[in-house]
Amino acid sequence: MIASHLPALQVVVPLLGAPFCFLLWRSPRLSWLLATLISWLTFAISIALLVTVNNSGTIEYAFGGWQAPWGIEYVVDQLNAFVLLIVSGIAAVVFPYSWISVQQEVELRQQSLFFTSMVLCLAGLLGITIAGDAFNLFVLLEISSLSTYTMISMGRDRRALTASFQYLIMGTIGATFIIIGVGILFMLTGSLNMQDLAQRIPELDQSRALHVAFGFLITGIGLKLAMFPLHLWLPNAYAYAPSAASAFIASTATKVAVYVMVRYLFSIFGVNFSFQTIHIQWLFVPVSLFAILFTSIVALFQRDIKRMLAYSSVAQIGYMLLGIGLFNVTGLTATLLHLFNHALMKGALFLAMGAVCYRIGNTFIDSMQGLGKQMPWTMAAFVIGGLSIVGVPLTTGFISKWVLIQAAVERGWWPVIIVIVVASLIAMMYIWRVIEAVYLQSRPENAKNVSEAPLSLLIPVWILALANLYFGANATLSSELAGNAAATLFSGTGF
Amino acid sequence: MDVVTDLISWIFLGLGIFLGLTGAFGLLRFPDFYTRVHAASISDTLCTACFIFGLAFQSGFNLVTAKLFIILILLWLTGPAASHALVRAAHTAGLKPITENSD
Amino acid sequence: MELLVNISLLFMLSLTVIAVVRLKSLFAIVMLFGIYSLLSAMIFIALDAVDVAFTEAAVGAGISTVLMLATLVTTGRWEKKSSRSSFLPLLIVSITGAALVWGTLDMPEYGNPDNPAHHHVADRYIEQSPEEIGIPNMVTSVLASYRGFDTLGEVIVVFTALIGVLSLLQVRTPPSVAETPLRNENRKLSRPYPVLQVVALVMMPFIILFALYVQFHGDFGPGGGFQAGVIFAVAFILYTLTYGLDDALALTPVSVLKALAAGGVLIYGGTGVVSMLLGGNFLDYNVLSSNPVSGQHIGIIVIELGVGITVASVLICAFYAFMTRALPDQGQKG
Amino acid sequence: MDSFFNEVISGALGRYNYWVVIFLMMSGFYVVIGSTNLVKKIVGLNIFQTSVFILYISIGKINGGTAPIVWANAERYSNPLPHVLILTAIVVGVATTALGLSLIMRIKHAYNTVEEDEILAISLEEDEDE
Repeated sequence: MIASHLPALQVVVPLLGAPFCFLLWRSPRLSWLLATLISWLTFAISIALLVTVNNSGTIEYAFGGWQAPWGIEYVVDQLNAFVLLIVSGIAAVVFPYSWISVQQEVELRQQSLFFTSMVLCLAGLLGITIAGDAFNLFVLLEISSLSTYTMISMGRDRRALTASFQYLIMGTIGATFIIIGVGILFMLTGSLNMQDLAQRIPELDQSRALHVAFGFLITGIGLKLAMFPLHLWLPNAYAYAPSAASAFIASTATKVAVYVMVRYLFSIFGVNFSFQTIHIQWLFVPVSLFAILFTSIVALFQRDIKRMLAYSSVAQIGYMLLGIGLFNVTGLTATLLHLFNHALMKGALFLAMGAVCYRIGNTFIDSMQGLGKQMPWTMAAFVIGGLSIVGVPLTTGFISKWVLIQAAVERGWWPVIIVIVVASLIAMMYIWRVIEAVYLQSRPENAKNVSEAPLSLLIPVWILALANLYFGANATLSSELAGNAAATLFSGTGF
Repeated sequence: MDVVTDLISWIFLGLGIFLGLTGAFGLLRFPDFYTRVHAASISDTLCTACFIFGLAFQSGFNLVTAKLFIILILLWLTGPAASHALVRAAHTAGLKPITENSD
Repeated sequence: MELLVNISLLFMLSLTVIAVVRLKSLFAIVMLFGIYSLLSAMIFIALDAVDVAFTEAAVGAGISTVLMLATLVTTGRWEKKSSRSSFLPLLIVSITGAALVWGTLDMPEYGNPDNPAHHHVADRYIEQSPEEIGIPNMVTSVLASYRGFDTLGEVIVVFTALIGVLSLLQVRTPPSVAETPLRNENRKLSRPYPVLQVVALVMMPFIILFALYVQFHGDFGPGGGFQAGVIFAVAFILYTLTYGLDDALALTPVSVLKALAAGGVLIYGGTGVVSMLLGGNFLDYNVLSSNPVSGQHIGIIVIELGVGITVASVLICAFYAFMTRALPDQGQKG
Repeated sequence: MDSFFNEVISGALGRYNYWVVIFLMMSGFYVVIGSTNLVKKIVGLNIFQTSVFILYISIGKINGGTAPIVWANAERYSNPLPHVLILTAIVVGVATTALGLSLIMRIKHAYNTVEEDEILAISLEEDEDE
């Protein structure tokens, strides 16, 4: 019986777990325990869903027993089962980690609120991924956004407040653009269900209103996924949020937004409309190439490593959009692979920074000098994550870049390959700056001596670091999942 | 509808419009805050009453009339109380009314 | 006639918006926003959306404006002149607007009964919901049953906002009665605002009665959990404004409000879980009773109750938090 | 020529509602991105969203329709679906507003100003100090 309700439970468990977390406000420890339990439960559910989808195909779940398009429907196919796995997997690693980190970075009064927000954010992100209804997606998007703003604002620095406000304004503009787009689609088709929209949109092919809806949706989603140049909210938000929140948001939120973009481009508007009528690739390719180079260079000049990682995230989003823009199955496979791989590497890096922050109180490159001897395990994990960002063979970053380059070769777009290689060199430079400071310089005299981070921080960091190595060495599983999903999307029978 | 009730209704409505306009003119033309509030609030109370009587005659005697009178009671309670709060706040904030000697 | 009403309302809306763009006094801007909300509520009535009008009037013109005013108490009421050029924003806005206008040129005509929007999904709601759900208000049917999961999401959004507000602004703990017997004694003797307090006290039971009416009459007329929750909250906002935050906090302790906010969500979600346990899908009310239609009735009443409880307690709690920040030493003045 | 004008007029009558709403939306949007005062930004955001609500409700309107509540004399009802969506959106809007305003209060406390320019200047100084 439970098996048939899995798609609903995937979202309902965290959604209804959150009020319980909140009710435990007197004891942050209990609400953290509950949050962790919820994250593991959702991870288990997402694995079960992935297995079911691979065995028996797409699952549909009608809320309230009302068949789509009259009711709200959840649809799980290979693509979003994969994304669900990423989101809940990262949550299952970050939530246990958060306890100690939050102890130090968040006021006692706010701690249980922080865990509640995290659970709500998880529920929202999972809901966005699984939703088969365009308006329901908006509602869950707002759940995840509002809880993200809350988490960011809990950072200790006062700039966390302004970062959160800036994100709130841009995020809400994005969400409003999305509802304008959905509204126009509804006006033209009379439906809100994604599958239904996908069937009815091709009939409207040349409608101008459809073009406008497309524009609004892409801009709105672009704001949410920090598509260059709409990324201005992202660096501050990631830099000033509490470490656990940065790690969680950085490795999941933008991925989910990329998923939504892929869903709209390929499944709802359809390959023909997005790429042959609108030619979205001529927007994505130049913008993402510029974004990759520009933000990588900006990352070079950051003193705060969290901020540096945030800029690098914008560049990585560029890679994902580039994969979409290459407009072939290999390119899309690269995007989806990078979705997975980037979640692993950014998760590992931000968690390592959280451990550093736990010991020395900040993440500035000068305060980290000589830390390699005092926190060897943390810094080793950081190095693995960093190598993965650069794209060194045997790490996950290499796999996705390799597939991306293959896609560019298929297209014959050599300049793209040059940009990828140059950007990887820049990435090597900014990661090297950290490695140099940490390993080659000695600890300044006046800096306090610190010891290795506690195990409860180290274990999650290393789980992700090892995952980077494992999926770098043995990419069969992830590339198979990504490849299948990409092939389905291109065949036009998406869903 | 009966011509007489219609006529009465329109007399009330017309009176309401007249009072409402008077209040609006007062609001614009009077010299200071207190006299303006005075103009707006006094004419408002009677103006809404006239409207509601007029509408009551339009609707005839049924549930709607009862609801209209409940609205009237509500407005009579809240309108003056709101004006009172406004004036009181202005007074507490130190706004002086214009008096004969104030110039 | 309808056209005339519509056009004049749109004209007034435009004037309000132009004033908002041009004015520098934040107080005036906030009041104009209240007016804007009220005008749009009137437009919603002209466009047959009575439920929406009700909500917009209560939420936009009521709660949002009150919260904005509370914010102005701390932030000051004048916008400073900015040296920033307004060229780029103007450009972005013009392009976006032009794109939209270009898109309208082949949009389905406004008000045409043959528009595709009315003939795919909506037909069924209009034709069959009275039999399938058994209540006359189709908006409530769609809101609570066909698209019940959206509404659960929306309740959670409200709950999420509470989490955010509470984490940013702490609600003051009121001095206990035992600590300040003298102050309480004094206050009983001298009511600081006698007229307002008496009026507020007279109004409160009626406001609450009205809230309950809206809550339980939502199946038959405009209304439902949201509107009722907002009206219920307004009663306590009125009380706070006239009697002071400390008295209000004594009347409705924050811990109770927090528990209620979570409880409302759980009532709603719990209904879904129960329907799951009884063999239906999540939020399938048909299985709640042997007769599907009465099952729908039970389900809708219960979830609307959950919505009302959460919305009311979240808004009251948020208002307390705002007041704590806006009037930090109000308690001493008493 | 006459028929052309007729077409233009009927086209305009069928769309004037959308155009005014677009004007309202864009004014709200302009207030959000054009003004530097944070409170005014939030007001602009609300106006932007409220105008989008009017757009949705306009989509749902049917000429000659009545409010979608079963009623013996009704000939046809307006489309209830946009009403439901907007009820949801209004509540989402007030949630965002409440959160935004509480952020503003905290920002005022932390920076002693709610003007974006001044906050930016202070932040830049801080960035350099670090």
